[in-house]
Amino acid sequence: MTATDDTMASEAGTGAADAAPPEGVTVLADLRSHLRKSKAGISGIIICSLFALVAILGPWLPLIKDPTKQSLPDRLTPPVGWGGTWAHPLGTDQLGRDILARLIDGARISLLVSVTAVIIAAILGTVLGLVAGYIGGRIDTLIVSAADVQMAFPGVLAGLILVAAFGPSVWLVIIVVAISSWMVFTRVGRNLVLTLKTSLFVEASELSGTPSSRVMWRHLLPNLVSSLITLCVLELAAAILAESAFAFLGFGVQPPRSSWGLMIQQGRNYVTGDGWWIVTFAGLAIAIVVLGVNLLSLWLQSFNDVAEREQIILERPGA
Amino acid sequence: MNAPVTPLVESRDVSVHYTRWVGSRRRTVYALDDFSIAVAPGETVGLVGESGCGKSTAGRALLGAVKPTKGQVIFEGRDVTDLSRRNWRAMRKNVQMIFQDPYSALNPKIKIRDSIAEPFLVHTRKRGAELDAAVGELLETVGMTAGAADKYPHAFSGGQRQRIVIARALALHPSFVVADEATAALDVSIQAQIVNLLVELKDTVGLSYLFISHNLAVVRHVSDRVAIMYLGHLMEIGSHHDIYENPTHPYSKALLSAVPVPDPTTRGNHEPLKGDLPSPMDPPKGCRFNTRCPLAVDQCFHERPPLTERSSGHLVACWVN
Amino acid sequence: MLRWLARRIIAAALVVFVVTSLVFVVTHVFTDPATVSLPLEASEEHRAQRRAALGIDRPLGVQYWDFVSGLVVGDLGESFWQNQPASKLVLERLPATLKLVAGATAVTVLLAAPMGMLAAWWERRFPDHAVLGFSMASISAPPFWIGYLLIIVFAVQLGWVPTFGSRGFASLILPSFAIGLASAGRLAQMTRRGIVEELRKPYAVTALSRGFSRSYTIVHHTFRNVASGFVTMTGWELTRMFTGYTVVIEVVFAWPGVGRLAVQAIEGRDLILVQAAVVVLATLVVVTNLLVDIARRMIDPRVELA
Amino acid sequence: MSGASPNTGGSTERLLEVKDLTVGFPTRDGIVRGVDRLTLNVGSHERLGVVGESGSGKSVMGLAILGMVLPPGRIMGGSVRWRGEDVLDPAVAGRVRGREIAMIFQDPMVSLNPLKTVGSQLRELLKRRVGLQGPAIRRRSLELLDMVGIANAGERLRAYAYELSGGMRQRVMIATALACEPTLVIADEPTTGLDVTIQDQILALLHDLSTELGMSVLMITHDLGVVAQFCDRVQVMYAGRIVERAPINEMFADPQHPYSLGLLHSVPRVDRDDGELTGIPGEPLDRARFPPGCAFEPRCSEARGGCRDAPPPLLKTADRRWVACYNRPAEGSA
Repeated sequence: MTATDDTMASEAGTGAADAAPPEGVTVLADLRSHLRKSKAGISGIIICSLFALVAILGPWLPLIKDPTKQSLPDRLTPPVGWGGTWAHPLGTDQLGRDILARLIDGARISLLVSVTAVIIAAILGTVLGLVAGYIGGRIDTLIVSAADVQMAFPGVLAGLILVAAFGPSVWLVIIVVAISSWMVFTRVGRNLVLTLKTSLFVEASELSGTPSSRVMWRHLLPNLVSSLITLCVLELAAAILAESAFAFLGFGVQPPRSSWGLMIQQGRNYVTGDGWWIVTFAGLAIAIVVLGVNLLSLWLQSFNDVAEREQIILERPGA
Repeated sequence: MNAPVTPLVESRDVSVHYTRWVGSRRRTVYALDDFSIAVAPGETVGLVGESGCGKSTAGRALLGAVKPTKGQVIFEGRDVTDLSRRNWRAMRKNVQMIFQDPYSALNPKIKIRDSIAEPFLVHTRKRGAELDAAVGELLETVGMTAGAADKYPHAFSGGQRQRIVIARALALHPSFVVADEATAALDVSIQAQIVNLLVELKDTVGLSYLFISHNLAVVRHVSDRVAIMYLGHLMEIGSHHDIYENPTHPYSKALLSAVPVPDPTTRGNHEPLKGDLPSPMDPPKGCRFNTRCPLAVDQCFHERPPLTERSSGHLVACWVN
Repeated sequence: MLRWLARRIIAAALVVFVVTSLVFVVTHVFTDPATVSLPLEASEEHRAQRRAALGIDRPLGVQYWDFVSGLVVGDLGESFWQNQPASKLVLERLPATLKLVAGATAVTVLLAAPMGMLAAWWERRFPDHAVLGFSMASISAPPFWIGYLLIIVFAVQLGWVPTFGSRGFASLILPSFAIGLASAGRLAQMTRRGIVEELRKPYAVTALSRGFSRSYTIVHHTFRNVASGFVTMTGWELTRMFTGYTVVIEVVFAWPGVGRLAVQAIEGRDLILVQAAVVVLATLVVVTNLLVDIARRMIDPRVELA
Repeated sequence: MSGASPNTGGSTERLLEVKDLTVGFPTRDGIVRGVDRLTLNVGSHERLGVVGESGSGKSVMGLAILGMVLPPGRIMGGSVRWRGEDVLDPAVAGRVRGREIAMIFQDPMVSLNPLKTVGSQLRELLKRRVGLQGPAIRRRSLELLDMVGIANAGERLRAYAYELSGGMRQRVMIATALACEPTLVIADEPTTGLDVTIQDQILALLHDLSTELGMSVLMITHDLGVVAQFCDRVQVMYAGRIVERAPINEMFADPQHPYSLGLLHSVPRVDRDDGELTGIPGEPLDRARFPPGCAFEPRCSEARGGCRDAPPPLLKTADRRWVACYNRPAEGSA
């Protein structure tokens, strides 16, 4: 009898609310257990970490050649398996430069541009969305109109005019990608705030005389975080693609530095003949990294969906 | 009016009208009209009515959360209708609100401690251990353990959350609490616990309540006086006994007979009240109940009946009864 | 409805006005067409001469007034690279771009709608996973790369369609797919999600509980509710096409459209022509958004309330 | 509402027989049972009430009887028989759903298709499920709206759900349920969210219609008042299981399960001043953490050691009375 009571108690104890760790810990644990079951999530995380590692450690990786070193006798060497040698595992380009080395160099630009642009866009967009949604009134109208205008004037269009006016540069690409992405955060943030604003916990806080800044910072922002992180990942994929498109058009990083988009531009004259690997590998690099980011966001979304669904099943069974 | 000598909170002819966009048209919502009520210290006044009757608006107007279009709100003898924002913030210590939905009344992303401590942080200089002690004490007052402070709302059931919400409302020792459908979202077995807690706190902490509810049975259980509203108008107000044993307004009678009693031996033939509730954007002229009233006469369609005293403290707004 | 439409059109016109003014600020305040058109080492005298020729030595206010009044009558300035009115050059290229967008939209809708329905119908079964795989692949690959892959496979290896340029219907096929695949991938997922979500809604559960079959419920009950979202998303994809995809794909396929003109104009340092192309494309985006709003309202009577 | 008309039960035909029905929902903590070994019978011309609080599984039960469970849930066992036929067989379900058993849901605003007019929703039912043609459809639609007490029926046919008031929507919902002249109506919280006076109208309407048309009603509700005023017989659910089953008068006069007793002592009455509400101590169960024994044990004042080992079976204690409690001896065993 005592034995059964003890096992019962410990069983109840592990699951019962009293033993529940603080939410931050449970969310991480939940994420981990959810990740273990998701092939997409695991592949996404592996691809993204590899990409980040290669981009950050690139120049210090052993055996990596100088991405800018030309060698005309070696030009257009095919990759291993198509008649090439391990000296250039992925072959060389039209100037005899090692494609693998150039891909790794390109990863740096890709990571720099996309991450910087998304961080700028996320911070700017979230703050504007928070203010527009919570304060409302004329400020709201102003911010929403600005977002509407931006919607009609996004990405490449803004890029075209800025490049035409100021000439190509990496910083210009960062700015263009950031300004074509901030309003996504503003819109999502604002809509969430409009819903949250009607929550009773916000009204309760206001009724006890809490100042607006504290309401926004302590009550609204923490409730936006999980959606905004998912959105950041999604926008990261868009940013990588945008950077490659700009580089492809010749508006981004300039030679001799390399970028995946630029490699495609430079290799395009060889697609129909003896040099298909330049475009193929550069494009593959973009596609794999973007796929990794997309898989990550797919998994984050499904995690949020599951969490939400179970919240409904478990918390408010009558609802 | 048999209002107590010095009411704690009083509203005098408070009206709240606001405009709302319906499609591309601007419509005025007549949420509350000429609403006068007084709550004495230590008293519980029940405010009952169906959806759109303005009972929540009335509660919020008494708390200063909604600015009256017209009329005055008086707190402890002082006119607080036109207080500036800053002065209202000071007032917040004295008046508090308990909400209907305990699930949305607590921020899911912050700990119980921080939810309850917020009023202290905003209004007092309590910090550190002193603050923790105050939070623990509040939790114990509402029947929770002080250990609850370290958890997030998701660890608690609806009833426990409502206790936490009550603890937060009590933080700064308010004298007047508006309970807006405070038990409506709870299961009956939990509702009873919370009702008992509220009744108990009234004596131990010394509170006055405006108890807003659509549930006439719960109101009967907790209130000293009861007011019945319909479409923004006060229809009848009186003591507990006046309203439940001697309802006079035809609407009060209909409302009371419509409540299903949990006792099959009380089944009888009553005729349900006909018709739908009109929209508060387009209320009927005269008595607002005239579209559904079985006794309505010509006068009811033209002139609004004033609240008149039928016996001591029992006021009814009806031309016929 | 008419009042709403009028309000909506005025708002759209305002957006066009603000966007073009922003463009003006970039092209005339931060820099000017003369500076851009000349090499850095050009002499000051040469610059002044060019400024006078282009009329940018006048006060900014006057230039802005010229710009705005020009806009109203469709005058977007003179391209000195081609020595022709910029608006004429852009309008000549517009049909090619519109043709491309139409082709891409056809690819998008014809692929996305059936794939989305298939995936929803076989929720969590093989077709659902297959459609998800297609979507992930198509939205991850850069469209210009897809363009080259299509060229390598279908033009070079198989020789089914021409490689570059715009020669009849056949040459439209590859660029349309290069643009449309990614849009189709996104739209298919959205359609699937929409249908699956609608099927869980109480009204769909009610329909099922009345004995209607799953297929009948999908087609007759959820369709219109999903359609509104479908139209919105298609509109979104159209704007993406106008503001990005066409530019890149026109370069890949040497397609004589507005986007390629803009890129060529940048290479030719012709700021006026770039400005004209951007203004026209931005206007197309605004018009697309307007049409989407009108379509949504016709599908869903509740939009009025929102 | 007319006076109590307790059905004798024994002499009526058994329409619906549910046996050991179990519905599971997969969650991260394993499979959670929303409904656990549910047994229920509805006879002809009977009004059966199922009463329970949130989380009792009463709404899951309503859909599961029609063989429907919202994903990711699924029916894990048991049987549902309608006049002897297996409703969990999709072929039978397709025939029975809507035509023999119709459901009414809690929130008519979202249970009616927002983009179809009232008329078109009635029309598709009458055409596809009843087989009416041409002008007969409109005639019958008007008749149905008239039956549920909607004035200006012709005009209302052109209205969308969002253009109607709450009470009106629920009347339309009832009209669509009646379209195929079902033998049983399952009403899942049909008056929750409606105002008291409107609830009164809807209950009276359902009562009158069931009498006139000879329909049985399965009323799923959390409101003991609704059960007391409407039903002939009642089953009390707690945490997915039936804990007590009794004719209406017996249940309210002499509840036997400690939970039923506690429930009755929790509800204040509007018609008289009652003493203190005792309530039920503790909190309802988190569905993820069902104990192996009686689910009510943690809140029960009569609990003994044995209550924790296995769930008590639902046993007959007297004529037409069934209780699932170890402390209530079964008939004949005492």
